[in-house]
Amino acid sequence: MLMTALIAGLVLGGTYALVAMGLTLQYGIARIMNLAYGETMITAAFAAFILQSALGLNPIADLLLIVPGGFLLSWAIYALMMRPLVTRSRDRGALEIDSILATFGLLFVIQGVLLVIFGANYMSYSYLNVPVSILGANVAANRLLALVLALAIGVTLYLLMTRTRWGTTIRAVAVAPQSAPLVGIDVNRTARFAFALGGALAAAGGVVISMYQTFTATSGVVFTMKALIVVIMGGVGNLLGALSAGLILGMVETFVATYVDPGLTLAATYGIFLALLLWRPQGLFGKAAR
Amino acid sequence: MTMRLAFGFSLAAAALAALAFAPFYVGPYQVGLLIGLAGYVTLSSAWALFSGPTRYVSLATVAFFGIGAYTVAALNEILPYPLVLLAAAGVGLGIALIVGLSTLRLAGVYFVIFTFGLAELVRQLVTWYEVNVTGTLGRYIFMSFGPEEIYWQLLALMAATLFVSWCIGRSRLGLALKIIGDDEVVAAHCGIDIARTKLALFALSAVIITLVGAIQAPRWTYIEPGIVFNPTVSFLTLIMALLGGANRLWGPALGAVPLFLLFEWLSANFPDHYSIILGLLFIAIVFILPGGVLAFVERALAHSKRVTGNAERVREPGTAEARQ
Amino acid sequence: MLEIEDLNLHYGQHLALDSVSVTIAPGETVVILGANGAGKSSLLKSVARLVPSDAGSQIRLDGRLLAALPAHRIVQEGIALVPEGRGVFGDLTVEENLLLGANPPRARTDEGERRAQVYDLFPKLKERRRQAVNTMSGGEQQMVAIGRALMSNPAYLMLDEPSLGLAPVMVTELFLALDRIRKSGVALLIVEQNVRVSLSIADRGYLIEAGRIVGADTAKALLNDEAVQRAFLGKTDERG
Amino acid sequence: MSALLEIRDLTKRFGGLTAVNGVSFDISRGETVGLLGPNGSGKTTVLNMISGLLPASGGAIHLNGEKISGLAANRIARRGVARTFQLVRILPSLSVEDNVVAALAFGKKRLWDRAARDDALTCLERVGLQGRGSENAADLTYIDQKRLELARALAAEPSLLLLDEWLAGLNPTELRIGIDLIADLNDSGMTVFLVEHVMDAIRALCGRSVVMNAGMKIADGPTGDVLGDPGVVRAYLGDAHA
Amino acid sequence: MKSASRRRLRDVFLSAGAVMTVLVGASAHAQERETIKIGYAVSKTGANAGGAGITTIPNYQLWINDVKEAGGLELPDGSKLPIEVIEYDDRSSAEEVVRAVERLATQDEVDFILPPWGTGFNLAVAPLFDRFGYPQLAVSSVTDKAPEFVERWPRSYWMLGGGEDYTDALATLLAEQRDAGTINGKIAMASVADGFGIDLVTAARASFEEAGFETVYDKTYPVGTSDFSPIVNEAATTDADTFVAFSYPPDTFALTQQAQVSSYNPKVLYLGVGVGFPVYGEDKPNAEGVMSLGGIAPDNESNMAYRKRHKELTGQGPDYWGSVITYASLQMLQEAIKRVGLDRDKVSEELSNGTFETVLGETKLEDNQLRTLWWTGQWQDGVFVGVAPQGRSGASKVKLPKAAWQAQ
Repeated sequence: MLMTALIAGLVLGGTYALVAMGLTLQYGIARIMNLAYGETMITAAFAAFILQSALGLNPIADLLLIVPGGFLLSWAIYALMMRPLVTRSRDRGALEIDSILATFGLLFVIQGVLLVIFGANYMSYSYLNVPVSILGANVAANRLLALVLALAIGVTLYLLMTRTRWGTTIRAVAVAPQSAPLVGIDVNRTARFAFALGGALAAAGGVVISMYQTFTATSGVVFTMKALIVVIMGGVGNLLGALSAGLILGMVETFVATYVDPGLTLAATYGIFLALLLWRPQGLFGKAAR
Repeated sequence: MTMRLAFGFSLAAAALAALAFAPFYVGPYQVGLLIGLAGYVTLSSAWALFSGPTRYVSLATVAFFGIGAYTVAALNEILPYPLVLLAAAGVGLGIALIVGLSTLRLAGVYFVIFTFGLAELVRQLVTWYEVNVTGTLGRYIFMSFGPEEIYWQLLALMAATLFVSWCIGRSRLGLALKIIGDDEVVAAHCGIDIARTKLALFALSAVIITLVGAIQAPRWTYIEPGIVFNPTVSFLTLIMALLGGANRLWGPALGAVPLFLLFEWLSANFPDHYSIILGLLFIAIVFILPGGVLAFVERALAHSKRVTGNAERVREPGTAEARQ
Repeated sequence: MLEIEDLNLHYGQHLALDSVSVTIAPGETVVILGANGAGKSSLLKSVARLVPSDAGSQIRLDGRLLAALPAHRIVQEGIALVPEGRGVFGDLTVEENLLLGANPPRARTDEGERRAQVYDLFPKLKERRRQAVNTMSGGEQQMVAIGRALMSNPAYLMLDEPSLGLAPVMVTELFLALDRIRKSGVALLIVEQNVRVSLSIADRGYLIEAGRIVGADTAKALLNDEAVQRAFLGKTDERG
Repeated sequence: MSALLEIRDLTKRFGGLTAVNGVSFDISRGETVGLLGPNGSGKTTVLNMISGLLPASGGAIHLNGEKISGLAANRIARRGVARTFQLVRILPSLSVEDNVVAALAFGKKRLWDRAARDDALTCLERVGLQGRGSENAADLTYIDQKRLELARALAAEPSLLLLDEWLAGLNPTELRIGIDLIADLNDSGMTVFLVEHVMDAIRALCGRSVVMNAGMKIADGPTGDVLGDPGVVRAYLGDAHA
Repeated sequence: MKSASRRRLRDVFLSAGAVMTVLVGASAHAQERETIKIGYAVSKTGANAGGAGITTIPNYQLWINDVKEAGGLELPDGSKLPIEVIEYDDRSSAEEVVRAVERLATQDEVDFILPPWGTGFNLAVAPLFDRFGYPQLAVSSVTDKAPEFVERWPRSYWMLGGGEDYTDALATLLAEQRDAGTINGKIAMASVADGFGIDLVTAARASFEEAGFETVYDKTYPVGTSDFSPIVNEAATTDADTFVAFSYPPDTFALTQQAQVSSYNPKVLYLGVGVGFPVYGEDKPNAEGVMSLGGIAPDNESNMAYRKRHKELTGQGPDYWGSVITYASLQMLQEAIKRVGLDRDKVSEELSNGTFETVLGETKLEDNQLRTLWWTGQWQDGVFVGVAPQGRSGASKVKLPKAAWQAQ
């Protein structure tokens, strides 16, 4: 039972981590608090659903189409909507408020478009819903895929961020954007790239989640909030932090559900999150330095 | 100055009286509109009471709103109505003090997310309690009074909130809040007890919000966590206050009234494209009116006055330097 | 040759720089002297394109117009700025700050060599190369900032109040290092309050007052100029 | 008469790093004392502990014989300690006058309304900001912001004034005005404790100086003697000033 | 200071002016009767949009379309009046739905108001329907208190039964299977912590106990739970042959998938809302044998024709529980208007007492409640058929134990 709970928790945490990593890039590096993040995911989920049901494409293959799509869409959103706000904001606080308000609007727009196209129905298809046995515990292959993807993306990006000049420039923008031009970094381009990369990760998360979770045009907010919690827990802009915080949350939920009461899983999530915030306001792993 | 003050007050009193008599002249739907308006003006003004000067953006509005509603649902058959309201205010106050004490260390986005998490936590705990202890989830509120009475109560609360807000703005407490909003370190070194000041305002704001929830609850007959802990309430409140300008007495009201009417108009005329239009409007507002409606109005006024004001402005620094 | 001609800069209504013209020849060291708020920092920031100058202002490097370039392109042209407050990447290590310094393409060749030069100039940085910069003292951070600027292989190095907030022993060390940099052939444009020390390593100096250049001369002449002495080298010791 | 400020074995640790290590010294009423030392030697940390911005990890601070270490900053302020900050901290969204009223309304005087405004004007006049009360504090020039910060500190009528590099960044003319201002304050009976790198100012103002290096006190005595101390020269001043 | 107080003054005028404009601009005006106005407020956005989008909105659209195609609503004199539809989005907010209904009643002065989606929202607007004299054909609300509500609001009609009805039927059905030796006497149970889940699980505890079942696992999970592996794994370790979950659609889908992954195949698998969605079971072999609330009689031709039309018009099939009842309730309204005209009191009376021919077959309310419902259904060969009450005509025979999961 313990092993089953442990593995189930890790697998669930993989989903949370996958969802949160894009947001941590967008908020930590591009400094956009993107409330429409979940809507990006849901859009990707719908795209996967359409490609799967209309064209019969395999959702894994969908990733190859949808992830670049998420990148381009987010790239355009940053260039058109966020850039003017970044330019005009005097300080981080002003940008935070502006980006909250603007992406709140964007959330409604995307949601509205999805509602018009798809209606308010529950969408569900299942893919790779086959058991895989790990150390005696059966987990769904699609959820395992989320965990593997989260680990792969998390570790790869972490290595790129810390071991390459390219990654170091991105971190430089995260920690001191005003100084970045002094070493020839185009802050706008870097931030736009980070935002777009975050969008690509959101799209990847959306596709994977659509394989096993029922979704509607309006369910994006749930993902945004979960992702926000993981991001703050892990430390803003910190990829490994998001990965660890996601896994921890998954374990907490599973253990509470198994050993305490499934009715308290979400209460436990928020309780732990709030306690952690009070104990370490900067998050488990501090700020954006890695 | 005092003349103007007296004039301002009598004008406000007249407006209040007109609003109080409105239900006799308009239909039930308009009363419903007025309830919504009074509710959101109060919510956003109460929100701005704390969050405006301190710049602590709170998303816990619905936590207190819901607590108010739930208290009424739980007690309406046990206690007389005024006591029910009093109990709601007490519960709100207690929770606000606990939360306030524990969140004083947090700032910026951490406070934002904390308060959001708090609202969800309260919702989960209420749900869990109802499911496991009382064994029911929905509760019924059958009250003997109608929407007019709800409206009058809200209107009175709204007037009280604005009056309190006006008083605080002119008081030492108001200045303390502005200083805290600018720089907490300086505030402490000026001798301000930051913790107590923030706590007092947070509690006051929370109690008002709790009362809004308590007063509005009988309108829905049936209460369940999904209905009263709807996070939209927190977001709307925040956006109305920010839109109007959270640092000014009438700012939140000026954000709440047009936005509320806009929502109403949009949902009536474009039910299918409501979200899209609303979203686009939002984005447009952020781009066209940075700093809120009131700031925009003020800037427009300042612009038209510039011609006369200029002469004065130029002289001031000159005299200062001459004396140096 | 870095030529600044007719540079105007407005902050809103306020005119911060008024037809400022300054030139620096390759390898030269020039000091800008002036009171707080006279526009010294604004001048450096305009050259670095961190603030947009008014239309019509001319900033040319070897005949190329810089005004059309965005801020991040300036360092590639060979002009590096050490801003007031240092502007280092505090959460990153010394090594990473230097790595970022060599980010512009012009700095990529000989990167290793230049790193060795920087470590030679500031041996303390080598000892602490894996330390996060914000855990270091102000003087050491200033070294990181200068080292980072040097990593970009600049022809012109601009420094904004490099001695601000440093202990006297650090100031001495700092100007010794700047003197070595000067001698290696990098042109220096320094804005300083510490007039005596800065003029001691400079070739020429400009006086700026309320956004206007009000005087220019060789460093030696300025050190002996009575008006300069009165305004900047005031003998405050009298009281003590 | 006992000392105004007594500092005993004051220690501050940040994680593994000991920023201030067992520092003790006294300041008598009416003195102007300089606190010198290389960057990172712990000077500002000492100031921060006196004003209550940072809690001490060990040791004690007494003001007028009463223990103030462990108290919150606002309580220490009300007992008559005022300060300025290394990086000037004005209240940008308030008017110049309200910046000063801030200190009057909540300090030990607790003035409000007319009385506070009158007092504020006096303080502004004292630092040369007369007639500027209605301007936005954020619009002031750097030097005027420094003045305003000082006016705010003065408004509290502190028995102990802490200045953290208040003279840094001033040009010689401004420096002279600044030094005169501090000297006047001292003449009027205020005790001043200042962290400063401007040697001319230290020499001009401070009868006594305390020097720190690497978190420890390395010298304490008449300024002239202290500046000639070989240890101080080596750690702080460098050979040029010897 | 002067300008500041003038500014304040101006603000007061501005806000007061804004209110007055709306109040005046919104005042109603009468008009000649050329149409019949039908209004409704329903959750097109927000948390309830998913449920409303399945059960309520498509059926309103279908019915409106049908009426328009028929040339309007027929009146007792045989004449037909076209309908004019006013719809609002309540944005899943109780305050909005209340105000929208007030608006429909007093502002738009519609002739009839169709109810919103959801138990809570139907209760929120019930006092208004009653106050303004509109009949309320509350479909998407499951409540045991229906008899009380009918007393309180005589024009309210409760069409989907109460929790006890469903759980009693289930308990009876399970008891028969137990007595026949198909299953053992133990039940594992989970429920969503929301009005629906709690109402049903509370009723189920009583029903199961009365029927002599032992509940070996009984847990409640919060709305929004996405991972059901702990619940399914725990239930799998019990020796219960029956797994019952009073779940919402996302949970229902997730529970099904998790059961497959965990190779948990209880002899009886009974899940909540969502099993009756076409997407759950049509062309999905793995749905075979799964049970839930609702169902249809496969031999009811008018019902099957309705399903076909629904799919053609809205692009999606109706669910097997509330949809058909929603449509039937509209047919009842239509028929009542045809019989007695637009007088709302008379229509209400007719709804209470009349017998109607609908897609459900012959339909008659008892004490303002629809009692001829399929309490339990089961997927059999790609159709979700009603299996309880057994005695009702068109009932299918329940097939237990449930088939094994098939590899996908």
